[in-house]
Amino acid sequence: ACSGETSGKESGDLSGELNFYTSQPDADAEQLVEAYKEKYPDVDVSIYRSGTEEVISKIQAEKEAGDVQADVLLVADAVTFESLKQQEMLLSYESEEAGAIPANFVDEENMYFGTKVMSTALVVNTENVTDLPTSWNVLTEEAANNNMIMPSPLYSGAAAYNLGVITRDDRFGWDFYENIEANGATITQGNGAVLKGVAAGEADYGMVVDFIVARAEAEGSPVTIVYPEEGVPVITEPIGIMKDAENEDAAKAFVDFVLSEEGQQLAVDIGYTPIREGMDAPEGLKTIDEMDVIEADVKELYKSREEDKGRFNQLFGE
Amino acid sequence: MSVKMEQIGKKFGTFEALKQIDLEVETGEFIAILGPSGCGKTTLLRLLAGFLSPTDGQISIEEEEVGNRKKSVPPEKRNIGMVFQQFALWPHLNVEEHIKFPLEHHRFCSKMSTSEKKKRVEEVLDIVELNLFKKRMPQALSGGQKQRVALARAIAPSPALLLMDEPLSNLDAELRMEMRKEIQALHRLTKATIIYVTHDQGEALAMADRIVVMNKGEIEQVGTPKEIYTKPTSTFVASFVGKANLLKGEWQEDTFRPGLNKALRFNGEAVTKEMKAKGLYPVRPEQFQVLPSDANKEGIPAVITSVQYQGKEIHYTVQAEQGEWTVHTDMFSNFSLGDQIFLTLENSFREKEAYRRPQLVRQS
Amino acid sequence: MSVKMEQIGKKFGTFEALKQIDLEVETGEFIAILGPSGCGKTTLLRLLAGFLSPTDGQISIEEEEVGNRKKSVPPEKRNIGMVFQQFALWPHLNVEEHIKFPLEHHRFCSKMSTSEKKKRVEEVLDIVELNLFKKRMPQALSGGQKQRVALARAIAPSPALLLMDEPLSNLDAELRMEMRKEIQALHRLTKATIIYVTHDQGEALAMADRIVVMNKGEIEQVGTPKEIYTKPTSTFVASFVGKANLLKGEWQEDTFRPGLNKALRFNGEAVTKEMKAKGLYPVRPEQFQVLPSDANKEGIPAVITSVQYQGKEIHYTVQAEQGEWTVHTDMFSNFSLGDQIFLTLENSFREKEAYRRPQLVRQS
Amino acid sequence: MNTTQPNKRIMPTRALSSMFHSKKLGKILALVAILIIFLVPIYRLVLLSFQQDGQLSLANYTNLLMDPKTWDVLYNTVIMVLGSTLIAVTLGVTLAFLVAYTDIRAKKLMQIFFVLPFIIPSYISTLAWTQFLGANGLYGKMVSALPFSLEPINLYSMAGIIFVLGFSHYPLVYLLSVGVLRKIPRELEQASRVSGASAFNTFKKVTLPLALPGIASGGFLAFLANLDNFGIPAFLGIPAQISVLSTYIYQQVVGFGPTAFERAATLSVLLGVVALLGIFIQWLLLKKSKRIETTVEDKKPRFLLGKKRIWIEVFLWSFFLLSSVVPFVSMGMTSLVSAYGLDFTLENITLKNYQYIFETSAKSERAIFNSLKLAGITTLIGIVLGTAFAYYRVRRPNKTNQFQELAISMPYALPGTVMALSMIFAWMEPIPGFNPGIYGSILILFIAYFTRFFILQVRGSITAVMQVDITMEEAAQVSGSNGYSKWRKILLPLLLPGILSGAFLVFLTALTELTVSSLLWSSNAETIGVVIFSFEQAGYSTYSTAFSSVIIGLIVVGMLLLYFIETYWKRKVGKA
Ligand SMILES: Nc1ncnc2c1ncn2[C@@H]1O[C@H](COP(=O)(O)OP(=O)(O)OP(=O)(O)O)[C@@H](O)[C@H]1O
Ligand SMILES: Nc1ncnc2c1ncn2[C@@H]1O[C@H](COP(=O)(O)OP(=O)(O)OP(=O)(O)O)[C@@H](O)[C@H]1O
Ligand SMILES: [Fe+3]
Ligand SMILES: [Mg+2]
Ligand SMILES: [Mg+2]
Repeated sequence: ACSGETSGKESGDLSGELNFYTSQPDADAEQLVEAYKEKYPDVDVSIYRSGTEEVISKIQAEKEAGDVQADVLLVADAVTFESLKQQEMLLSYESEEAGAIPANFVDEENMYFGTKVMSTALVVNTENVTDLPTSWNVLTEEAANNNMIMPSPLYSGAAAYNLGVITRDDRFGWDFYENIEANGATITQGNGAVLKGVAAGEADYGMVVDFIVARAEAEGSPVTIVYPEEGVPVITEPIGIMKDAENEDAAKAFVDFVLSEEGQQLAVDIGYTPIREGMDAPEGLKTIDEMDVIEADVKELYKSREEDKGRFNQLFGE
Repeated sequence: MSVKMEQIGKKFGTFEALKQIDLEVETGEFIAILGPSGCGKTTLLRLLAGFLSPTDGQISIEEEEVGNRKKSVPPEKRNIGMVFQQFALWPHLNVEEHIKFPLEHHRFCSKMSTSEKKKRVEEVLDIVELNLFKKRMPQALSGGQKQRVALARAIAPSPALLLMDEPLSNLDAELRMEMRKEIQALHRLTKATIIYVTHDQGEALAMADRIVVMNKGEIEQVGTPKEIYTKPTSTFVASFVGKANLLKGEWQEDTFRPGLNKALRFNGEAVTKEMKAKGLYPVRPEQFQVLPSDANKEGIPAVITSVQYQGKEIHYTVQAEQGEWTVHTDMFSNFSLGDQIFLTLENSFREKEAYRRPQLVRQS
Repeated sequence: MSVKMEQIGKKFGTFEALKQIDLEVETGEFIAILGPSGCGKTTLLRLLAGFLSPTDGQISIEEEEVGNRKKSVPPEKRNIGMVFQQFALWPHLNVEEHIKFPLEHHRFCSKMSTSEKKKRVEEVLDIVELNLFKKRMPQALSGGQKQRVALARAIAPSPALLLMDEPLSNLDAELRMEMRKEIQALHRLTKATIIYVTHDQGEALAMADRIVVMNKGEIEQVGTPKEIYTKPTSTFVASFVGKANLLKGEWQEDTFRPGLNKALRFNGEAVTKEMKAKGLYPVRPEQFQVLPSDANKEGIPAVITSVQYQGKEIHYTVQAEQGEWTVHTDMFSNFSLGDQIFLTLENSFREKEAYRRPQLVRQS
Repeated sequence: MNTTQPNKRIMPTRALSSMFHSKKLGKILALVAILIIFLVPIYRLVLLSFQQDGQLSLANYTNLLMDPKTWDVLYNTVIMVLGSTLIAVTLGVTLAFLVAYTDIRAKKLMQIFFVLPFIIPSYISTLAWTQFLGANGLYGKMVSALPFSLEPINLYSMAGIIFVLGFSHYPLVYLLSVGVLRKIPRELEQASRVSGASAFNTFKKVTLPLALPGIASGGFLAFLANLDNFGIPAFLGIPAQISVLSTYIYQQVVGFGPTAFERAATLSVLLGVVALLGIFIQWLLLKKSKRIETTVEDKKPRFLLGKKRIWIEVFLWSFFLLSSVVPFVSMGMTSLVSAYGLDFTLENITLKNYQYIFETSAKSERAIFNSLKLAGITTLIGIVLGTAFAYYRVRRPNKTNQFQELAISMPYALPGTVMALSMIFAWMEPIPGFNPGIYGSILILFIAYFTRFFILQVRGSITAVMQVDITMEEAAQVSGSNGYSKWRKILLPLLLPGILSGAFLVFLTALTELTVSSLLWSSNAETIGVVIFSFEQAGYSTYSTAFSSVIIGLIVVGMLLLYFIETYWKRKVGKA
């Protein structure tokens, strides 16, 4: 945070600059910042928005160059945050609002907090598939033979998270991926491409983050989301404060705001499942309580991510 | 290879570069095209080569129509060689490669083995005296050397029709003389038809079987060198090729009475009827006799306006009442700018004698 | 503008294009540089213009050093004009614009108003006879027209030093004569120093105050046209400029006994001591008398190997035992290829008479 | 004489020597500037590749080079780059030849279609191609109509990557060659024809070697573009599990762990080595190329195709249909449906995507404005500096400027992501401990664009300068002109077509740049690329295609406008 004067030490009205780095879609990030600024009009928030991978690379490069510019960070998954935590780049902050968030979505050392729930589920082309599947296993069956798309863990952090979680679940393990591979899965770079592929009818099944499907479906795309009965891996778009944040107070206020009921309602309005307990999910999506969440230990996921990717690469490599 | 041009016209936009050109060239003939700058010589060659299409008329080679308004047989199918006025050397090939190129591609050039090609290249390099330069690139050659490469490239494949556009203009007199001989030897040897553009009438007179004199896009006269030189049918040819001064006056049969000194009489048996019809008497610069003003002899009065030393001769430009004339004398005359002189001819007054008797040996 | 070259050498890689050139040119002089193709004429001009730096020696203009191994005053600061051998016309400017360019930029050209410039352009267009072509682009000009544009561009700003590299090589004889006169007039008028490269010794003899004869990168002789023509100090100059045939034989004071016919005697009062020292007697082509073999007269035996009709003369090449010679006779001689002939000189046998007496008027 | 006037002699010498010094100073300054702008980012990258745990070490290299995967990737990369460059050069030269030399019609109009593949974002053209060739695509339908069966073409393969890359980058070759071809003096070709060479042999032996400056430059740029391209090998290579350097580097960058960056840096250095290969090939070719007599562009056809003309035209327009129109139309169609994947039927067609872009998003306008500004300034500065450098490089070739050219090429060869990260390394604290605020403002984008695209201008200008014979300048100099007037009246008019094609490339690439901007943009400084990228990432394909359509539509309209203005102007001037 190079941005000079931090005048707002007093808890009342905050001011100064705040650098917010995020991988949220543009419009979402803008709404969030607008709402925040209504409360703290003197804080000048700049948004940097890009893919999770790009955001993290940028922060890493900034670190390499000697001065991390980001104050608050909000990106896709916990494992990413875990890596920053391991590199001692995060600030611990005991937010009052964190109490209302399920404990498994809050870091033990209060370095990052989940902000919403985004599950990865099945997407199905409704023009070609009438008989909606119920299980992940459809991907290993005849129906999906050479007829499914999934994002590559090598390129997408969220996909890598899913890979880690699913392979650590006894019901799936690496067998599941081996079967998918044998069944002729197509790998794409990211979630967007999966949705496009299924919507365009290039394949009928896909593995994809839920909210973009709900959105497309609402607009009329011939797709729908299916939550398999075994449960779904969930990423939480955590938020955290960078260690060298120059405008700590404004950053903390920002985190509080995101986790507050007001902030969560905003997420719902945009179309996400809120993480705060006791709130409703938007149309077409399940709430966190309704979902069976497939989980794994974040620390372990972090440690073995490169290994997982390597194994995946070998499996799917020629 | 015989060539025939019928009623050829060529326009660039509205500019008529060639008008109604009729010309037949026999197989093996050596034709020189002579004419002032911009008269259409290059354009004519380019039509023959097939780079341009005529806007009127047709061109046949060996009785076969190769070019008219609509169609044009491409150059490589015409069995020709060409020396370009501006050389057109390839900047990426060295001297040797320039000569080898047509040997490899010319489709009428009998298939040669590699060693034959090599031999031919050496031969041609010898002819143009560039052996020492065979690995040089064009950029590293002098103007004359470039021109010789252009010449070498054209003659290497011994084409049946050789088009040459001022191929010796950048050479010194010595080398030019040698190249002339080489071209003549080549002509004798290969029986190629040669069409040779030059601005140098010495070259044309010396080398050609026939000369085509052009002016402003039209053919003025076609004939053997002797015909062109001694029997010009137009004032243009008389003055351009023979460098003749055209004296105005009156003809009485074979006797001419110059307008500027009616007392004089010139014998004019050898003068063409076209000249007589125009009341002109052509006098070549070296035919004048120059008398100093104090010589008290009769002649046409004139004033020296320019003196050019030429070694064995001195060239004067003189201003007479009828215009500017050129007079050549031997090196021992000694007039200066502004001198008043009188001009006569050797044969004046001697009406009964022949205009000039053939002499076996010159007594200069 | 005075120019001085001291011990100039120029190498291209290992090739020595110029060697130890020493030359002083006075303000207002007209110097012609004459020499065979590839002898270094263009290289010399390019050094003077400042496009090349000498590898040895130095060049001064007006006593000020402008070029040596290390430094080179750029061309635009040298107050020069130049006609390039290959024209170097700008393809995007028309004829008029070519001439206007130096008027606008030449820094030694006195500032002109727009109307003055216009007038000057018209003037120069008149000189080179291109008025009708002033809006033409270079691509649409004939070779000779291009060359005249190059000439016009160089002379337009009346530079103090005018470098011309074969400026008339692409012109016909008529036009060439006119341009010569124009250049001479310009020289008289502007008092510019002119260095004029040519391969045509007629041009050099006619126009220059002094001629520099070069050969293989070296200066062979410097002198007035008369000196060069009549008193060559080297065999090269004798044969290159005077076209002299060099007969080998023995000298006894002023009398020469040719090696091929020891019975003959030639008068040699006018022959330079350098020639005498070498045992040579220079005979210009027109000095020979040609006798047919049946004439039963004494002479040097030779065989005709080439005949070139030249209008007023016929040029023969003959093979004598000592080599090839050139012989010019008037148009009435009538020898053919392969004829056996005998050569003598007018002044042979007449040892007591002067070599040749000046005559006022030539009686050809 | 030499010693009598000491004053007169010393004065100019002194003036000269001081000029000599100031020239030297200028040279040093230029060298330093290039060091800073082009080399510092790369220097940081190289440094990083030699670091492990903050220590200098070769470990990254030994590890990488011992990993067979690296060799796989290198192998793939070389195959991909060579193959696609070959296609790009073949296509580019063929089309340039047809346009420059034959009498096909509507050449001006074609120009627009020539550049489309280059400016349509690669994710769109890739998609269009896959759809076209896919099972339900037009190709499939056409093929099934044939009496015999034809294998459907699988684009998700090395061949597919090569094909799409080649088809996307041939405009680079086309643009840099077409002017060069036109400037080859006709007589040089005629000389070959009278020497008996057929039209084809003439092309091979005379035209091609003489067009080398353009072809080598264009080929070289296509080479680099193929090398650094991420979108196409990602889209087509990921499903086929083909990694090439650009995608593999990305994998490393997004990987975790302390060595991720270092590995990425090391791979980038390897990629730099591959780029060097291209540079050397280019130098070799250019060394062979020779300067020709200077002419202006000769637009009159040299080959009359006669009866074949109509067939060649049919072929050409079908080609445009495939390479330009199909992607463009497919993009347009996507942008018009209300939701992605819906059939393009009347009830699904809507303008709401466009409406969204123009009404709800002030950003779009801002982005267009920003991109125009960035691209415009980059282009202008590029024209001046690029042409100056090109002149110096061609007229006075030496080791220094050879090295400078190499440095200038590198940023274009690196994948956008790496390049952007290097820019952060270099510009956040250009002097350690001092952050001038360049990074974080729009300035960084400008510097990044300049750094990355400068080579496009340099190559365009070098190509142009190589076509101007030195005697053109000499003639100007003896006419008393040097410096400003020589440039304005002689050099610039002769160089203009070449300079403009370089500038055109810089402008278009900068206008639609995506990867670098997506890492370096800052609040309120979003560019066209950033907006497209974020729509795309959020799954709003309909918006992103609508926005892309608007941009490309604007470019096409701009070009059409230029075309009409030019014809109008010509007609007017022609009459006058
Ligand atoms: N760049 C160069 N590299 C190597 N040799 C060169 C170069 N330029 C000229 N030469 C050589 O230097 C010599 C002199 O060349 P120059 O052009 O001065 O000749 P020139 O006297 O003008 O001849 P010409 O009458 O044929 O134009 C020639 O032999 C030529 O081949
Ligand atoms: N492309 C063109 N467009 C317009 N006019 C042209 C074109 N080419 C040549 N001309 C004109 O046609 C006429 C004949 O040109 P050509 O080149 O045939 O002359 P030339 O007889 O070869 O003259 P030179 O002896 O000067 O080379 C000239 O007046 C020239 O200006
Ligand atoms: Fe992501
Ligand atoms: Mg001509
Ligand atoms: Mg020369």
